[in-house]
Amino acid sequence: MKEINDKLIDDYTTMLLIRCFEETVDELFTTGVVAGTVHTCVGQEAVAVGASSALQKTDVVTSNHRGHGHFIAKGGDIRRMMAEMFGKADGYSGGRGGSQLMADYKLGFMGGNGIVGGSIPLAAGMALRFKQQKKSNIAACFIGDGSVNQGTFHETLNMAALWKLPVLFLCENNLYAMSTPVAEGNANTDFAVRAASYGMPGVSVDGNDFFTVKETIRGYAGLARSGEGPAFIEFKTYRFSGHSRGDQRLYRTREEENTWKKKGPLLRMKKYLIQNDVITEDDDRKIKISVRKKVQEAVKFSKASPYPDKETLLEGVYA
Amino acid sequence: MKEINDKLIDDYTTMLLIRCFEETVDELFTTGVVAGTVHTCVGQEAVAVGASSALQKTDVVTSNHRGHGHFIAKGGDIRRMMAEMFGKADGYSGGRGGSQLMADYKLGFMGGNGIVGGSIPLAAGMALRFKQQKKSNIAACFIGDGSVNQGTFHETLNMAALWKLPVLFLCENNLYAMSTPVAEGNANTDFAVRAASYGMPGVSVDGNDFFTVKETIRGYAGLARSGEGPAFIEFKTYRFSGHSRGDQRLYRTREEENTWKKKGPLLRMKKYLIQNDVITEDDDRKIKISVRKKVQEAVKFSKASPYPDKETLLEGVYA
Amino acid sequence: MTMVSYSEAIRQAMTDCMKQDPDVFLMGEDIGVYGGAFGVSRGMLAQFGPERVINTPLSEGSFVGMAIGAALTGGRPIVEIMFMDFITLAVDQLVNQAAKLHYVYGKQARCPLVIRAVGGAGRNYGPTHSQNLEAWFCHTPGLKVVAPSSVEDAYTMMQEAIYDDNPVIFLEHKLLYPIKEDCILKPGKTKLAGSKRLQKGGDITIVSYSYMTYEARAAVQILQKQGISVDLIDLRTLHPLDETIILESVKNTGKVLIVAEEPRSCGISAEISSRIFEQVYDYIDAPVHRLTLPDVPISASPSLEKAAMPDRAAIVRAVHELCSK
Amino acid sequence: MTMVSYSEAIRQAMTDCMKQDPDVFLMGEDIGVYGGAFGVSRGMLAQFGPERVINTPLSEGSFVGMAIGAALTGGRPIVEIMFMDFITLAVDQLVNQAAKLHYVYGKQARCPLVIRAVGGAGRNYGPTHSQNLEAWFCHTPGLKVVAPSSVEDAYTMMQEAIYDDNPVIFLEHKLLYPIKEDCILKPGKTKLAGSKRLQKGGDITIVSYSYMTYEARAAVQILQKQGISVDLIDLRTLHPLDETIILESVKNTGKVLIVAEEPRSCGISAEISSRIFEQVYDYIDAPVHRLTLPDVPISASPSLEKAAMPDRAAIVRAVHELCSK
Ligand SMILES: Cc1ncc(C[n+]2csc(CCOP(=O)(O)OP(=O)(O)O)c2C)c(N)n1
Ligand SMILES: Cc1ncc(C[n+]2csc(CCOP(=O)(O)OP(=O)(O)O)c2C)c(N)n1
Ligand SMILES: [Mg+2]
Ligand SMILES: [Mg+2]
Repeated sequence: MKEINDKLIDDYTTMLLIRCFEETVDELFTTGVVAGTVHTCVGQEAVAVGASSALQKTDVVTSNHRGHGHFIAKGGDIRRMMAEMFGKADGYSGGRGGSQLMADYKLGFMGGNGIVGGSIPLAAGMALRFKQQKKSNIAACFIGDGSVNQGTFHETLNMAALWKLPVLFLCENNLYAMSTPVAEGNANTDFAVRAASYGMPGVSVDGNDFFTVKETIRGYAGLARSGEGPAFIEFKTYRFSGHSRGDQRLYRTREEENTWKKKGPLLRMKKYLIQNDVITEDDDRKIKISVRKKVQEAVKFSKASPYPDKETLLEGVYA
Repeated sequence: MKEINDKLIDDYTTMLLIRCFEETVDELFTTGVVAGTVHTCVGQEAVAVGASSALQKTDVVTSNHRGHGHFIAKGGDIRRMMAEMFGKADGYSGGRGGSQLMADYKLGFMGGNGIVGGSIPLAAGMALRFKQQKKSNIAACFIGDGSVNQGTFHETLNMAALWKLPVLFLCENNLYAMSTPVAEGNANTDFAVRAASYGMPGVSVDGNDFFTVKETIRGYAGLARSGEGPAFIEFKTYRFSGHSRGDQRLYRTREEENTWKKKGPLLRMKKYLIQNDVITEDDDRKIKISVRKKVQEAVKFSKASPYPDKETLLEGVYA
Repeated sequence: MTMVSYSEAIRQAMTDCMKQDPDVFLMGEDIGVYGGAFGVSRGMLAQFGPERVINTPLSEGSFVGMAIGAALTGGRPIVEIMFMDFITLAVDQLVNQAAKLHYVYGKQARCPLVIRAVGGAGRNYGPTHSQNLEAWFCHTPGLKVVAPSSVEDAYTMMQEAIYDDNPVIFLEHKLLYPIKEDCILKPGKTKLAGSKRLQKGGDITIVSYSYMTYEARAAVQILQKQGISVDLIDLRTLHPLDETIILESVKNTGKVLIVAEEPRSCGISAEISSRIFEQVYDYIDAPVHRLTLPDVPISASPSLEKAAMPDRAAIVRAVHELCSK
Repeated sequence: MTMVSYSEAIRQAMTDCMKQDPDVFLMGEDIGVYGGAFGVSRGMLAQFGPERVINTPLSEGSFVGMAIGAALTGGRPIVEIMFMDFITLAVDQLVNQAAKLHYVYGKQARCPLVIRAVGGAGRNYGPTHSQNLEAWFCHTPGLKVVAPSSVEDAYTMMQEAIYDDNPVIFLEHKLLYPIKEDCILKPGKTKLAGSKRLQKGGDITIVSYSYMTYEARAAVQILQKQGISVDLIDLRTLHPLDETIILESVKNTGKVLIVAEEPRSCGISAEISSRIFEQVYDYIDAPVHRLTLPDVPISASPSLEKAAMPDRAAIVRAVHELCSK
């Protein structure tokens, strides 16, 4: 029991860490402390953490442009992540990749991606490799609702199903691809049906409920691990923030946002934990403070880190 | 009645013309009279002619690498087609395109294509234009079973359905993509299911029966014409020849080929016409002779035609 | 006269053409309510409606292909590629369809298509949101590639591109969007013209395009004060390339600096250099100098991005070096 | 010694590596029972089974991407692109993923991938089955591009490409496949080397690659009989390009002919010409001459295809012209 509760608190803490990290990042970009652009995942924390909680350490994860949450959930060091936002030498990519292009191969976080749909075949290729090596690891591929319209989605899902690859396609449907509502980009908005057309299981679940996310993934991960092949899981969720820096959110109403905020994953998780006596309000406050401190430290670390030396510009183009 | 019968004889004649054209082309390439490579559609004539018979003159057709039948059915001049095989100046493309890249824009035959899946968005774009102009024409897009695995298939079908474009995707499933059996390339070989995933009607029919082809297309063409949007139709058929020149057909058995030859579209059409007293055996012989003569004339014409002048090499890169 | 920005000029050109010609329409991701990632088509959905301002799903390969299909049947689509980096997904349709169909179908097909590709670094967007890939399309017979560097050209050349009967890659640079000029924009159907001399000078020729021309203009001012007189040529049409004016200039100055924001190897700068080498070799006083991006991905970090990008200071330095030879 | 063909040499290299290293595997369309459109992998399915000779659906964009994913996790995939013309569909994965990931992920990622791209005209396959598109990839930092011109090199360089830790575009030419040489193929892990002097000579330098080197070798024989001695350099590694040996040669001969089967503008020939211009300008006696395809799609017709392609006769003519300057 204690173990289970500790794990729950851990996961809740990670969700809070993601939230705090993202809100801080948002502010840093909005106020111009950091240049460039960024996509934050505020509101979608249950998917990232539910997934990491369901998966094993040796499984690999690929991500997209909105990947900070996936990375933190996989164990990413937020100091090096934050430093990467700042374009600093201590960043995960030494300032080369920026917000969208960070990875930690040792952790099995195989990287964010700047190309929508770009990581889909990559994840399947990793799964192919696991299969060739007869390993029981799986690959988890985070994608957004917009990416299901890329050719790679179609091509890869077919091959993944055909060859029964151990890969899960985890689709965060936050109702919009940038400014485009799902119904404006898809003739059929029931994505799970697409999976069927490739002969793989497809299911759609509440992505704001940590437990639903975790249990659903755990189930399909087990199947994939034991050679039953891939699955497609849609998580209904919502991003609270704009698409990226500078988005005025003209394509949706404030009312809609508020409705979703009330259904937010953190509120729900907290409610559960308190109702089930896993934590108290005071614990919650303490966790939030500790999380904030960590993020502030990461900012401090990043500010102190130097910019990458111009002399290194040409280093690392080739292995 | 006479009119209906005449039309049937016309269509049967066109099927025979395609058969004879293709067999002749095959021989010319195999014996080295003509260089390069070619894809013939022997065995698939019912789809091409059934479609043209169901569509209207002002509808447009896009084709693929195996497109001679589609072109002839749309009214293509076999002399200029044959001359194009020979790479001659009188060919449809003046020798520039070759077997895969011929078009006759006046006839609404918008061209063959060397890229599998390449014509799918083109056809939808033509349909988009019809829709913008509020015309009642439709676009028919001939594709093979192999092309359904291209990203363009997925992307375009979604957009076509989303915008209710007047386009029909006519998929000739001849069981193989080059050497790859359908089940080796597709996790789910029931292609019509894919259409459903885009929210468009999908159906699978016998592609060797002229009447089935024609009636099915006529139905969906009517819907598309009246604003009901696109449809996907799969025609089960078989190519009697190899994929292209030099194919030894190691991937399938002679028995399988023979079974399909017995179910061939010409035999079936002929049987129907004779049983229903539309033609006699003697008529059939006569038609075949006349068709052969036409093709021989086309060969003669092509042999006499000069090669394109080298001085014209740079002409026509830009409009 | 009014102050107009580069992005407004493009919007104005598209708007003017759309008002005049029902065949012209827009396609692209988030070009509707959002007005495009850089706001270039802002307001156009309200003005022209969803049949002519077509907000597409994330399907670059196919919506470019659909635009080609529409163009082949008489439409004049303008497609926005949000970041030029994503044009990678549409290369097949552009190279194997749009570029070739006129030639390979024996001149029957016409493909009047404009691809608005948003290129360029300088805004810390990182390796996959900062590239200039225009050289690929200059290496593709049948495509035209143009790149306006001024507000006025942005307007005029967009009109010209729309009315050209060929597929045109229209390169826009992020850093040019906010730049304003005092100018009057006049609708009219002129033809895509070639390179243009922006400033006459006798000491050295500078050839550049897009945002690099903007930097070059600034460098020319600095150099002028230092007593160096530059013949500045803005390429504008990158392909097919008419080198006449460049060769003339080089004959006169004997020295050339080519400035191009693109990976160095096999780029536009190499093509220009080679043509000079081949044709006016005898007039050259010093080897042609190319100022380009190094062969390296563009970093998100400001320090590395800046280190990679040529700018006015680098241009001034290069000119000094060349002139001391 | 035995007579081995170019395609057999490639098959042998792949087979030898696959026997030795379980990480090496093949992917591609119809590479199984059919053995690939040109029979290069014939028999390999039977030898290695479907787990290592993976016959793919028609999904170039994604099976290349999957190969990249497998490479990032330690595999060494060799992917056949049946005709290089279809690589257009995989450009995004090659350029935005494979080429960049090592650099942008701060050197954590390795992508040991070989893309076997079948290029070249000469067999009347028409505009979309005859292209050479390698210059695009030379314009892409992070990719390597190699092109063997001989049977021995085909074998050695394929091995080197397989064991290189970077994505390598391995250009094969249709017309080279049947060519046989008397040679012994020895397995071994050498590193991808740069250009190679095939013949020493003093009158003129010829630089070429792939099938054009084959033509150049024939031309050199003809020229030799006419008393013209050629320094013939086979590029082999097109990118990253090490021009050292070319520059040395040019310093000695003062004259250069570059022969490349690729559209002229912004190609490899332009890059080489520019580098010569920049670095050994003082040693040059006559402008560099580029013999390339014109900027035009390749026709199916034998007459037009032949008119477009450089060949030994054109090389001889060009050399005569240069030597008379
Ligand atoms: C190929 C490609 N096209 C366009 C973009 C620009 N872009 C980045 S994210 C995005 C929307 C993606 O939507 P979705 O997949 O739903 O993810 P979300 O942003 O909602 O998390 C767009 C259009 C891109 N990065 N890559
Ligand atoms: C993008 C692309 N990949 C591969 C090829 C080579 N190729 C030409 S036809 C073909 C098989 C196509 O199969 P299918 O669509 O079933 O048509 P079929 O040949 O059976 O009529 C292949 C692999 C091509 N032309 N284009
Ligand atoms: Mg979304
Ligand atoms: Mg087929």
